[in-house]
Amino acid sequence: MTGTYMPESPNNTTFREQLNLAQHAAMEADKSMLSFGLGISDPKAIFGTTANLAESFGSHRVFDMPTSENAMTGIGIGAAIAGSRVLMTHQRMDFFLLAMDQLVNNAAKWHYMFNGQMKVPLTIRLIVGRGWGQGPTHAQNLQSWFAHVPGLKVVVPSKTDAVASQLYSAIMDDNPVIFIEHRWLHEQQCGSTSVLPLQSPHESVRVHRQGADCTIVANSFMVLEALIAADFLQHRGINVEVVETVSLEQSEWQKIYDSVEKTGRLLVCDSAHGHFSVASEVVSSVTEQCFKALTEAPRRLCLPPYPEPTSYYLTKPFYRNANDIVAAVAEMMGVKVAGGIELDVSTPHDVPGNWFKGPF
Amino acid sequence: MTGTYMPESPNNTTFREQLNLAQHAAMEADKSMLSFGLGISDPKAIFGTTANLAESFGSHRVFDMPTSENAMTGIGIGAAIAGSRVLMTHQRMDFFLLAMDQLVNNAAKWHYMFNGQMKVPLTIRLIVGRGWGQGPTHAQNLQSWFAHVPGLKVVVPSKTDAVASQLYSAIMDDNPVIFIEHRWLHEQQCGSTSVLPLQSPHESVRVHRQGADCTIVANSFMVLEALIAADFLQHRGINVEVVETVSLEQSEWQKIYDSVEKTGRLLVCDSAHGHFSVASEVVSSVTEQCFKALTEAPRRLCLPPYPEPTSYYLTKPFYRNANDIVAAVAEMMGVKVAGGIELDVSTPHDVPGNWFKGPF
Amino acid sequence: MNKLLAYYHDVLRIRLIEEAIATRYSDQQMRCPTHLSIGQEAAAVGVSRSLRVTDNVYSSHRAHAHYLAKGGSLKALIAELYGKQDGCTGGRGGSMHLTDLDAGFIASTAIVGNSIPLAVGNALHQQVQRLDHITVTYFGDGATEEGSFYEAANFAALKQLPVLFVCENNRFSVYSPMTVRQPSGRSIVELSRAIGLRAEEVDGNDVEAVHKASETLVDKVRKGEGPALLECHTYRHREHCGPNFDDQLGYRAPEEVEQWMQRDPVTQLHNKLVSAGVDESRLVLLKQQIEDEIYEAFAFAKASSTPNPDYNDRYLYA
Amino acid sequence: MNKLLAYYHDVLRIRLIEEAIATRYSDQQMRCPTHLSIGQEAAAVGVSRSLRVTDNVYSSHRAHAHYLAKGGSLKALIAELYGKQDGCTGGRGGSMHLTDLDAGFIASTAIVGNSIPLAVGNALHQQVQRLDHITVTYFGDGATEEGSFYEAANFAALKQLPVLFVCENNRFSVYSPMTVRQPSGRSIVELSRAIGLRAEEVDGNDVEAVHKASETLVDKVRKGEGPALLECHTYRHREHCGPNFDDQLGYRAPEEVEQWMQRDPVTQLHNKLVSAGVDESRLVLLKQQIEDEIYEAFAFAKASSTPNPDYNDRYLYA
Ligand SMILES: Cc1ncc(C[n+]2csc(CCOP(=O)(O)OP(=O)(O)O)c2C)c(N)n1
Ligand SMILES: Cc1ncc(C[n+]2csc(CCOP(=O)(O)OP(=O)(O)O)c2C)c(N)n1
Ligand SMILES: [Mg+2]
Ligand SMILES: [Mg+2]
Repeated sequence: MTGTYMPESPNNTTFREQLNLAQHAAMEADKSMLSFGLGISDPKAIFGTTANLAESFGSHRVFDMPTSENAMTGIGIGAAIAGSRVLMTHQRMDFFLLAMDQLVNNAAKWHYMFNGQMKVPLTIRLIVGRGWGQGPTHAQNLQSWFAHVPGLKVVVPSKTDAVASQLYSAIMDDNPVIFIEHRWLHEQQCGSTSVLPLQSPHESVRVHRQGADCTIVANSFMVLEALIAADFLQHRGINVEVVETVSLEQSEWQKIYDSVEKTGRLLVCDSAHGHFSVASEVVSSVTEQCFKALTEAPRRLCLPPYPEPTSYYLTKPFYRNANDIVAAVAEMMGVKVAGGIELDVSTPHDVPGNWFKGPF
Repeated sequence: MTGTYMPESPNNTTFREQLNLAQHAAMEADKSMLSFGLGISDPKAIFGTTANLAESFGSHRVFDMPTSENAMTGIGIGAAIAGSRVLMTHQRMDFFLLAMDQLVNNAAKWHYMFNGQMKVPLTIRLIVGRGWGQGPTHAQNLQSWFAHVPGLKVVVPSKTDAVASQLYSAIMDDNPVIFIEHRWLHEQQCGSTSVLPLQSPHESVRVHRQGADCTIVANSFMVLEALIAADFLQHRGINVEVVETVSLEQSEWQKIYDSVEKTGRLLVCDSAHGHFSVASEVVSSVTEQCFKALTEAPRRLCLPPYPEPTSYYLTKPFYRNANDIVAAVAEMMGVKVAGGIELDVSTPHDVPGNWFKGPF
Repeated sequence: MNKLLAYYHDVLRIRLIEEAIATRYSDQQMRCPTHLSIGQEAAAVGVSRSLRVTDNVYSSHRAHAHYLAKGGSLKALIAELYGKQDGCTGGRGGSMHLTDLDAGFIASTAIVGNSIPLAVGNALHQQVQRLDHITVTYFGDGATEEGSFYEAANFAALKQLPVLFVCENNRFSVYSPMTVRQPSGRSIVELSRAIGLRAEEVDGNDVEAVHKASETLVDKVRKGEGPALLECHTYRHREHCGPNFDDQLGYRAPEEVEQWMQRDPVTQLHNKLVSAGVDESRLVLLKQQIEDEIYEAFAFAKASSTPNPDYNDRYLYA
Repeated sequence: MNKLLAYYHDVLRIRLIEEAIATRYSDQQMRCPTHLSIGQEAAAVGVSRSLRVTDNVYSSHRAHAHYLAKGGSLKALIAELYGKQDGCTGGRGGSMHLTDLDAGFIASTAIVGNSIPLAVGNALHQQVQRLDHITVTYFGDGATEEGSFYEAANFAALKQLPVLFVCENNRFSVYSPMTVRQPSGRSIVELSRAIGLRAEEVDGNDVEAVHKASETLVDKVRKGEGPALLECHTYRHREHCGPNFDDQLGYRAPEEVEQWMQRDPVTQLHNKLVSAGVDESRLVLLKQQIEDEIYEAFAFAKASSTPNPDYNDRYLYA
């Protein structure tokens, strides 16, 4: 592969590098593939995730675009229908609101309404912002919108070991796939796990941690918070099962139901607003499927029902973190858990790490 | 009031007439009010609902518009911020997908992100199509999208007696309100109930019928189906409570919880797709609030997870009707209900009544 | 003369098909919103005669003429209107979602303006793959008010894509005249030029003029000289959606209607042929042949089996 | 001379404010995406000098200059960047969502192109209510690629609304040059004329020229002669978002940068004043006064109390 980030040891790799690698591999594997988006080939290369793609594959296949989100989405769909494999990238999901007509009225329905005669191999990367004053219009995660529309697939990565294979399989999927990336994950190291091969079969649900006391269902950045909470709880004798919804497709959630059948308790950690949401669907699907097994009312930990304010001082209580998860689990278990997780006080609450210096 | 439909006896009035009446009254009451939409002043007057408005109030206040849904929504928002009260109308919700950026990034957040200094008194009427080949892109109801966005109010009328007061209070509300009208309701007679005064206080939840055996939560056209089913079930000794969610705002749903506390059973009839939906929210809110009271797993009766096909032959099983409700309730009660409701076989399944001759 | 006859055949064929649909629509067996092309046939015929089978077409809600002129199957169209298994989408899409891939007619869509970007994307594929094919996108005057037209045209001009935009300006969007939608003095052609398209306008009821103008533009588009737009001035005879005449509603000036009716493309061609000395009997025969074809198509559609709703969940995903 | 001095004061004031923000940004206490107007001050000043307090302004993500030139409170701006209670939105909106209703600066928004329709709606209200006020909407060259610009301009022209579109063409959208976004030969002015706007272009770094051009247009707009557009050719000196210079990244030709730096509005005015014989000491004094004002504003912002997140759910609904 040309021009790809290739870390010396796979464990040293980051989420961002893995995203880049998947794109290089896909462009290489399918010569019909096109990739475009605002700033995709500029010096910042979408937080580094699209680095070297234009250089490696040429500006006829990888290109920047006018600020025309609606038509450009239609153009991506039209090219995909014609036989190109298409990847589009948006620096923020919020900008993509301009393109809902193309996405919902065309992409999602095309294969269906033309009776299977055409298909739309299109993947759309949408990046969700958070903190550093992203504010009301640069931090939205409308994942439940996409999940509600028949004909769209929604994939929400969270871990560096799987993200390359998840993006690769999204791109190679012959259906429109919405790929929702949280900005705070980009520098996440792979850690001790090894990277999954690009062509690994797609797992809709990943069970990251086994436990008999409570099922925590999470996605995106909340998976990381859930794993921290799980660690802490384990040292207090509470074993939670951490289950990730990689695909927002409730017919593929059997592993969640299996888990709740075992634990009898459900806590859903959604990275979006909680009302009329993905969390609502998890709670209702589980309630329908596992009613007898549930020993407690399921709970949701989600964003409050107002927009992200911009100010540092106002965002403090906006996002749920590992301590909130610990508290919720303790309440559900009817136990007191002493102390709290010592958060890294050297990092302000509105940045993912000290590497982040703003402004975007 | 000038030029309004004024039925001789209020009981003779239709949903359409009541919508028209509310608009005349609002235009009269607030001289700053503007109203626009494609075809609003054309000979068909949005299925008659906007008849005589332009004639009565002038083309500077009531006007047709270019086919520019996105900017026109922004223009409505801008006029509302400036001090006009604004009503927009779209013949199909599907067309309004072009305007999600304006709705979500501007209208919904304006009052919040400018810290209460401005407000957006804007109501958007969205008509949901069904049958007669409306098909994949003329029959969508994305009500859960709007309900998921903080800052929007969503009002879904179903009955002729209340619709005028519901539209009137939506218009007079100083917040953006999405008003979702089902096309099949337009010719609904008021029947024996009397019309509520225009200025009646808004009821978020209406309990149409009391019953101790099962709570049916429905909105829009499904309220009518639920009432037919309830009648039938009563004659079989099963008493269901029919509760309507007029507002899609779960913090205002106490009456639903009260009902389920009494009945222990919940059937949700959603007029949209069931996954990641309003039905999901009803089920999860009820499960969280009434966990102990629930004796059975709640159920959802919704549209299947694929688009409405166009053909008469294909839509037959697409919509849920009163018989489906009867069957679901019977199953939840663990009883057999003999026979079925005799549907009016003189009316084809894809039209609301024989008055409907197509094509739109 | 042969050329005139060929035009006449194509235009008349679409006219007779649309009239047959109109006549039978009130039987209530074609249960979907249907936008007839009656009065606007010349644009479709003129443009299509400049195209190859391998060229691709996208269209809007009013697509019958474009579909037929490009060679779309008549039987599959009629069966589609009847919601039958043999319809071009098996009954899923109806009149507003036509397709015939063999004929190069990719698709029509029901949302105003939203197939224009698809067509431009199709042309992008053609350019990147260095195909010798071009794309045509048909739409109405109303569609030029959508940002999707503007954004798509900008990108087509930026990349010099092989796409021909064909705007059938029939003066109306449903019942709404230009005066409530576009500023006075608006020229769609000048606007398109300012966006960066090569643009021409033509009498859209004169099939020969349309053919000539589109041939010139198609030639340049195919040579890689960039995208172009052809505005065809025309008029619809009947109501916006549905089978009837609706001038009793008074939304169009009777003189305007009258004037356009005199410019009816079928009548014009008929008169030209007669003036050129073609025997009436030849025209009658030609009409009879078309009517036979139409009769067969309706018979086919009615005999076609009804699609099975048990398979409604098929093809949600590829 | 007094006029020149007044221009100089306004332009320099914005420059010094923006530079002060840039200097302090790395303290990491202004924690929000911030798009500086450095290099583009003349457009805001020239246009604002043609406006009345009762006229209204909308702007985009790069709004500081427009807000300040219209008379927006400096203290409220700086406090907003610090996320404080006394910020113009109490910390909710940050740099990209400014407002000062007393000054007639209605709002800026963060989504490219999406405040343009709002401004047109504001003008619709002004027209229907027969107010003697006009609306200005500022946006960049990139925003003209959005359908929202096109659709809004069409409606403004259709209704002859009292709105002035001001496009600051700084050649870039983030790092993207015109060549990847708009066809070669594109003229925003000609495009706007084809849409139906009265349109002019001007050297956006020449505050006098901007003032003159905008005065003429504003006059016509106010008289009800319809909407207009003014394109101001200009350049941003620093990175798209954030406080730094970024020309080391190589996305702009050094000669181009150099050339534009020589046309810096502040330097130009300074040189003009010196040539006109204004005493340097007078200019130093003027600068000192501005710096005092800025010092105070920062002191005010830092001293302002922090907003209370317990009230985060306020003002969700009116
Ligand atoms: C986005 C959108 N808005 C509105 C409609 C309703 N509608 C269907 S056809 C039509 C008229 C469009 O006019 P034009 O583009 O001139 O085409 P014509 O019908 O005249 O051929 C309208 C407004 C729609 N289908 N989609
Ligand atoms: C709809 C949308 N797309 C993309 C962005 C990201 N973005 C922010 S500013 C900007 C550049 C816009 O360029 P221009 O309009 O010329 O303004 P300038 O920054 O040059 O002043 C972009 C692409 C956005 N905020 N909104
Ligand atoms: Mg038209
Ligand atoms: Mg710019």
